[in-house]
Amino acid sequence: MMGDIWMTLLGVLVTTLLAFVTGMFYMGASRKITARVQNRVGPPIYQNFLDLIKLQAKDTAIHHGWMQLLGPAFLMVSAVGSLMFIPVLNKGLFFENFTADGDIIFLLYLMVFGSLGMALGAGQTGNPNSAIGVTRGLTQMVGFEIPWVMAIVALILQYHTTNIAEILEAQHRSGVWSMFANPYAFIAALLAAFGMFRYSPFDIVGAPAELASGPVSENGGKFLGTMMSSHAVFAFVKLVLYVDLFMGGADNLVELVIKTFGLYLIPLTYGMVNPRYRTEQAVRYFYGWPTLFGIIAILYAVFY
Amino acid sequence: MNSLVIMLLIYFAGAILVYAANKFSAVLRDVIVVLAGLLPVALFFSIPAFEAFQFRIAGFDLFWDLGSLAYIFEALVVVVGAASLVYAISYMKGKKNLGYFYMNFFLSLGSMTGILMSQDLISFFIFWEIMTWSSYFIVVFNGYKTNKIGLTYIFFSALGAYAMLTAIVMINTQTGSTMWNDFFIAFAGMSSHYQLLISILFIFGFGVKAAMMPLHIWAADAYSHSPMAYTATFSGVLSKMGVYGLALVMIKLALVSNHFVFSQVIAWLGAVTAALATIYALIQKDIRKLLAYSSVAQLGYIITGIAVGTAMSFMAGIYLAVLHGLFKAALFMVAGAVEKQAGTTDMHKLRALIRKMPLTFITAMVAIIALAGIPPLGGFVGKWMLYESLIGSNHYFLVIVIFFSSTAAFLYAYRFLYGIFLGQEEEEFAHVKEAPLMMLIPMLFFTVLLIVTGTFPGIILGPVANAMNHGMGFRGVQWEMSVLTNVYGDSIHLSVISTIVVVVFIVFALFLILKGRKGTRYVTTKDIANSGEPVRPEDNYHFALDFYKPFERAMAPLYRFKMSEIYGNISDGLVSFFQFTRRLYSGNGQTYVYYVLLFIVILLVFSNQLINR
Amino acid sequence: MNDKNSQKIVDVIKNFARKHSLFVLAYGTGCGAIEIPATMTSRYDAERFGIRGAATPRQADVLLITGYLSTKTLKRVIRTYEQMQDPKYVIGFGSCTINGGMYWDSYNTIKLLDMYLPVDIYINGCMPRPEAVIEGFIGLQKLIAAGKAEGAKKYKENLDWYRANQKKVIKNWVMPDYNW
Amino acid sequence: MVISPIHYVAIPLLVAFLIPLVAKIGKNWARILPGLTLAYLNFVSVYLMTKVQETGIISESVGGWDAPVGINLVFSPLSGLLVSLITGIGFLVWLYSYQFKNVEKNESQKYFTLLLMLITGANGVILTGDIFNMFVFMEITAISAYALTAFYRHRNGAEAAFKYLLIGSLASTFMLLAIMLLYAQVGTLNMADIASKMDQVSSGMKVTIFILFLTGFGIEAEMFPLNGWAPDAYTEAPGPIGAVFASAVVKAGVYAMARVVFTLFGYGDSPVEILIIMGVITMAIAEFSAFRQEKLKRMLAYSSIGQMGLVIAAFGLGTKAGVFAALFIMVNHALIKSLLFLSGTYMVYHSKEKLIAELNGMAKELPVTAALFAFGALAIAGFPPFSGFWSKVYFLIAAADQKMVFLIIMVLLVTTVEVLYYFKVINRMYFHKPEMELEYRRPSTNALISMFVLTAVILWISFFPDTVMGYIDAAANDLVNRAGYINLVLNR
Repeated sequence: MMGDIWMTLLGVLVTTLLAFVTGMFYMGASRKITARVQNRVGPPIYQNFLDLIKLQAKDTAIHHGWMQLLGPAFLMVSAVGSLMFIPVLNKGLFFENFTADGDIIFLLYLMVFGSLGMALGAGQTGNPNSAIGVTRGLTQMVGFEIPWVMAIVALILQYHTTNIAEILEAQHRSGVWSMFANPYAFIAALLAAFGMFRYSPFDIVGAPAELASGPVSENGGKFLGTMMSSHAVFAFVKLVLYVDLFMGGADNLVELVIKTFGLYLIPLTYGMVNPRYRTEQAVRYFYGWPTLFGIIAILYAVFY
Repeated sequence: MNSLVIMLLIYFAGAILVYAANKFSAVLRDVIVVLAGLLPVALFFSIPAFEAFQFRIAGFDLFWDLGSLAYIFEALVVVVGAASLVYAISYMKGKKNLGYFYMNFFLSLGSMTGILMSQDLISFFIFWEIMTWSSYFIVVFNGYKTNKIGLTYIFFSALGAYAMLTAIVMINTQTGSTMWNDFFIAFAGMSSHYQLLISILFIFGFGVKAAMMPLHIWAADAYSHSPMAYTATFSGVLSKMGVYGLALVMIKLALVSNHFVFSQVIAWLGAVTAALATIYALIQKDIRKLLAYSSVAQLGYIITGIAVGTAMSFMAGIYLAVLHGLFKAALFMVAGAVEKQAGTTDMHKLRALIRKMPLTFITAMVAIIALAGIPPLGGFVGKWMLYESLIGSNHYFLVIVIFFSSTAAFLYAYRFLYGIFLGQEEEEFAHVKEAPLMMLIPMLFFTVLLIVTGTFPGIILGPVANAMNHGMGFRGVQWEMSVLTNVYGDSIHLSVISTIVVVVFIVFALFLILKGRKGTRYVTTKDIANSGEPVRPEDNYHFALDFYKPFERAMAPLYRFKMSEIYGNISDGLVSFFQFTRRLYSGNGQTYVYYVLLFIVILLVFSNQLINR
Repeated sequence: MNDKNSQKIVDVIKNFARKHSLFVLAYGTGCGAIEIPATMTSRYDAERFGIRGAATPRQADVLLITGYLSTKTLKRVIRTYEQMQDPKYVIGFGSCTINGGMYWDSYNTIKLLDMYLPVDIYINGCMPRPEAVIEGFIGLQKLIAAGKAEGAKKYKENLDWYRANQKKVIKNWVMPDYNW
Repeated sequence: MVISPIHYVAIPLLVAFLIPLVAKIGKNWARILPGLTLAYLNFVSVYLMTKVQETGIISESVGGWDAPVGINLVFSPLSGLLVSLITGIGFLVWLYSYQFKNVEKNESQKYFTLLLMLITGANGVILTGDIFNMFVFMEITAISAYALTAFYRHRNGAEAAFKYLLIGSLASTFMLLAIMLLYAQVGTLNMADIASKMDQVSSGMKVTIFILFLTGFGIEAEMFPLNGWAPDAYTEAPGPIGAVFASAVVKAGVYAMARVVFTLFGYGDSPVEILIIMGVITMAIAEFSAFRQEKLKRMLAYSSIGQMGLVIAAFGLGTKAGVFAALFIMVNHALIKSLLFLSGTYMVYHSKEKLIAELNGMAKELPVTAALFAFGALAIAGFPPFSGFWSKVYFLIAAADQKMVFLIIMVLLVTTVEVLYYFKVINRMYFHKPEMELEYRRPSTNALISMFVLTAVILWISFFPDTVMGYIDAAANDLVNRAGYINLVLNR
């Protein structure tokens, strides 16, 4: 019994660490790739670790109230918490965690928990830019959640389960990844992912020159550092979720890295060649093609 | 004596006593308010089973008994009612006409109890109307500005009530009885015309109180303009009477199973209500109005849940109804506390009260998290069940609409918290103190309740499942204390979820708070990075105006659709028609004589028709 | 393993990280700001040294004074500098920060930046080309690695002197106190 | 002396003419004597009502000549109920007007003479078994009503009275015409006798007579479009007289109409759909007009018309349930509308225009009166648990039994309008700030007592409706049972 708990804890720690390290490297890689696309050398791939250490080593002489202090913690809950309910590998030793205790609808909600907490933290700083950034972010969320949910509903209808592990298993049983079984759902979800990752053209939330980085404009040092790490974990979470839902999961870490990184490249490269949408343009974008694909996906799941 | 009657009597006697006591002393009045508010709570939860009570008046048999579904709503009535009354003591301090206020408050509580215990249609209708006018009198409590709002409310309520009355007399004619049960049994045997007519009338009647889509127009104004102490009950519980009625009618009459179109139309109306009310909630600048629209939206979910009518969606609907009662009561209490302490509820004026009213903020945050349906609080359970049931019963586009409104609900949820508690501090509100203890107690009570229901929804699901198995005609509805299972057999474990969320949160919160704790200190929110320009004391950079302008722009077509304009045109038309009829009475004696002569001439001309009838 | 040694190791790691992760406040104060885009973009690519822009002083490590400072701008610069969190560095950029440069006789620009803010490193030239800018940054990195970039400490210790200088040129001093 | 129905007519008539004489003795006697008379009549009501419960219909022949030949008074449960109602409210109105404006001064003689005459007339209409006699009493009622309308002797009052007179004379013309035609056909004036001989009349003639009666009595019963007189008369007459109009004059008209329809013609033989149609139209138009009124008493007048429309429609249903509902509404309306008139009068006591806008903030100045008015408004709008609700429910059930869904919906829609304008007034009284300076007059003790008595009665009916429903049920049976009435009066 006691051993179980230790094993569980160990699993949690290893998963989190894995997510953190992978996420950080992905972010480093994204900077590197962006630089290469722009014909630059770019920072080393471990640059984000250095940034993180530096940020954690910086003083935080001031805060604007306890909600600001807790804001990044909410973000972490959402990132680490979601990770706990997603099967990282198909049949891993440590990485099942609490997959059986949650399901995908629950995840949808847990994933916005962080944004709301973070928004509260940003709100308390009193910087108008933070609040403006938050409103943009939330508005954009209303946009991309719809195709994303449509894709998920399509999957649920197709596999008659809401449990992610079972969706995975269903894919294995049929031998077809759901991105081929229901391509429309995958397209809708992928287009929604552009908004979810907040690369351009959907990066108006923290537009540096206009909003002074928006919600985080008052947060330096440990706040920014914690947020960065949570972003890293969260990016990994989203990628693993996509891989699980649409690409049949991964049997080992190498496969996982290949699949997630491949997926990660899509919003990244799409963003590199795109300018920035205004918020309402972004929302309209999501209610255009992505939603149409979502509808087709649902109809496809129902009638096919 | 019968315990149901005693509860009823406590409320109605409380109404009279409190009015009388107000003439003598304020302390006595408050004591009576608390006593008459808390006594039914004690009575209700200490009595294991209620006996029925029957008597005869005016040729009608009245039959009172507390059904198992009504039990849930009655629990809500006594708990939220008592909390609102305790809250009201502090909140209403210093206002005039308190005897009048409390009298109507108790009358509405008593009438709600009466509605829930009525097993016959006549007493149901009687209590329904008492509820309507007593709540009306509180809606207009705040003076002449509320005149039009009150009239809108009473107009729609009267329309709804009379629709119900029509249905009741038709039932009486058809079945020769005014008992709910006889009606339920006889309904299947009625002709389809009557089935249709009676169901539509009932749904119309209940839909008004439940603020269903075309009938919701009164709700936002009425909720936001009554005193907040009452709105906690008004929006939290009174609107649930409509839900209760809808639940009875939709499920017991098997409208859902036998009349597919019916359930679809109502479910879609609920969903559209939710969506439209949500997008209107997030452009409000008054927090009371924001909450009022949010209430309408939440009622939309509940209606959808009930109308879809599978076991799980019904459970979700009732669960949400109870939970909405709890968190919306808490939120309206927060609004009341802010109104009382800061003197305004305008989000364009309010600034950063979080450090002034931390406990109020915690209440607001917990209630908002519950409202937004974010785990691990109670609201999530209802949302989860609703989605799972909608997907499970193949309402896949309905679920998208619901999901849209629930996502958009984050927007107003954030705006509520930000608008009151966050942002830049302002001298004007430097004096604001935390709400008085008597207001905090009920608020914190709800906070605890919401946290507990998040992990152990079985507290509510148990009675709901019981009601569904015994009386609502569902079979074998299962429930567990902290496990939810959907139609596919997948389950989520709320205790695990809560543990993880809490543990992770605490770990990182401790990390953030403890790290560099000594070197960190608080600075005012005027001390912000602002391109090097210090914020002067007389300036304030709080962001409140046009908060969701991007959203408004993106959703511009939806905002163009205004129900109130349609109703405005109708009412203008009616008023001019009334003016025309008034003109018929010209005041000229000759005209009147013409009328008389015209009348008799016409009748004589058509007398052949009269013979041959 | 005593405290002193472990502290040393930690310091080395910290300084290494600081050295390779310089967030520059994107705050163009003077005409020299025009050189910054060139420094950051493809041709000279400062990011390979870990130098990148930061939007607000809360997140930034380096304050780059790009050229002349009018007294009006100085006020904002001081405020911005004070809002940055320790450790923080100032780079004086171009001749104007050293001696006023071509504005040596102007009535409303300051001549010697070091009188008002603790400059860690100067970059000579008018304008200094991106190569020079990068060299300046590398110089700063060396200082950091050696633990010698202590401008902030100097500022804190000699705050009165700096304040007196600042108040001398800024007549309407309405700023909050520097208190961290 | 044996107590008999004739007292209802004879004693007030006698006292009415005695008043000027008595006034010579002492001025106050002119005010006290009517009260004593009405009190006695109430006693008579109690006595006869108990008696009629025991022994059935009391038919009294005047001057020893039996029915068809002589004039007879019929005290049935129906007429007894209405007569008791009228005398009861008459007494309360007397109590109320004991100290009222001009009534306190010399005018009291005229006022009470006319009041007693009016009550005599109304009682007579209801009690008499003779159609011509009914016409005569109707004239007495009407003429005293004209005079009371013009009681204040100012311009508007005179105008209103003149309009009333104009249309009232049309009413008497048509009534008389109808009676003439009827007499020519059947050769008798006794209603029971006519009823038994109605078969002899050709159907064309029957319809003509019916239409003439309908017009004649419809004018008194405020049926649209014959009710042009009513709003003006209610508005210009002294306040308490409004209550008398609503409870006596109109009730007499409606009773007469119902008698004609149910007894003279027999329900099945007369074209009664017209009653339902006209009733609903009356109600709708009246309530719609009331919504836009600016004067309080005018609004109450329209509301009164609306209620009468409901009553006419209920009679038109023709079933026992319908008649029962109609009578129940009549009772409730008489009581509640009286309360509204009595309390409303004090709220616009000194006002020239008597605008509703002047009621703003009235609850602060006259809390009791305002509360009573609000109570009355709730009750008449049919809000449960007050008495108006019970009668409305019975009406709806009666309509539903006849499968008249459209009627139900119409009535309820119109009631919604009624609810709205009453609540508008309540809002003004309680929640508005006064816009203009007004002089207030607190109700005198006697006025308060009479209002409280009315309130108590209404509350009693609200919570113990069974106590009155027995009487109303008997009355309804009486009206529907045509053969029984004929047999009893003609001693068959």
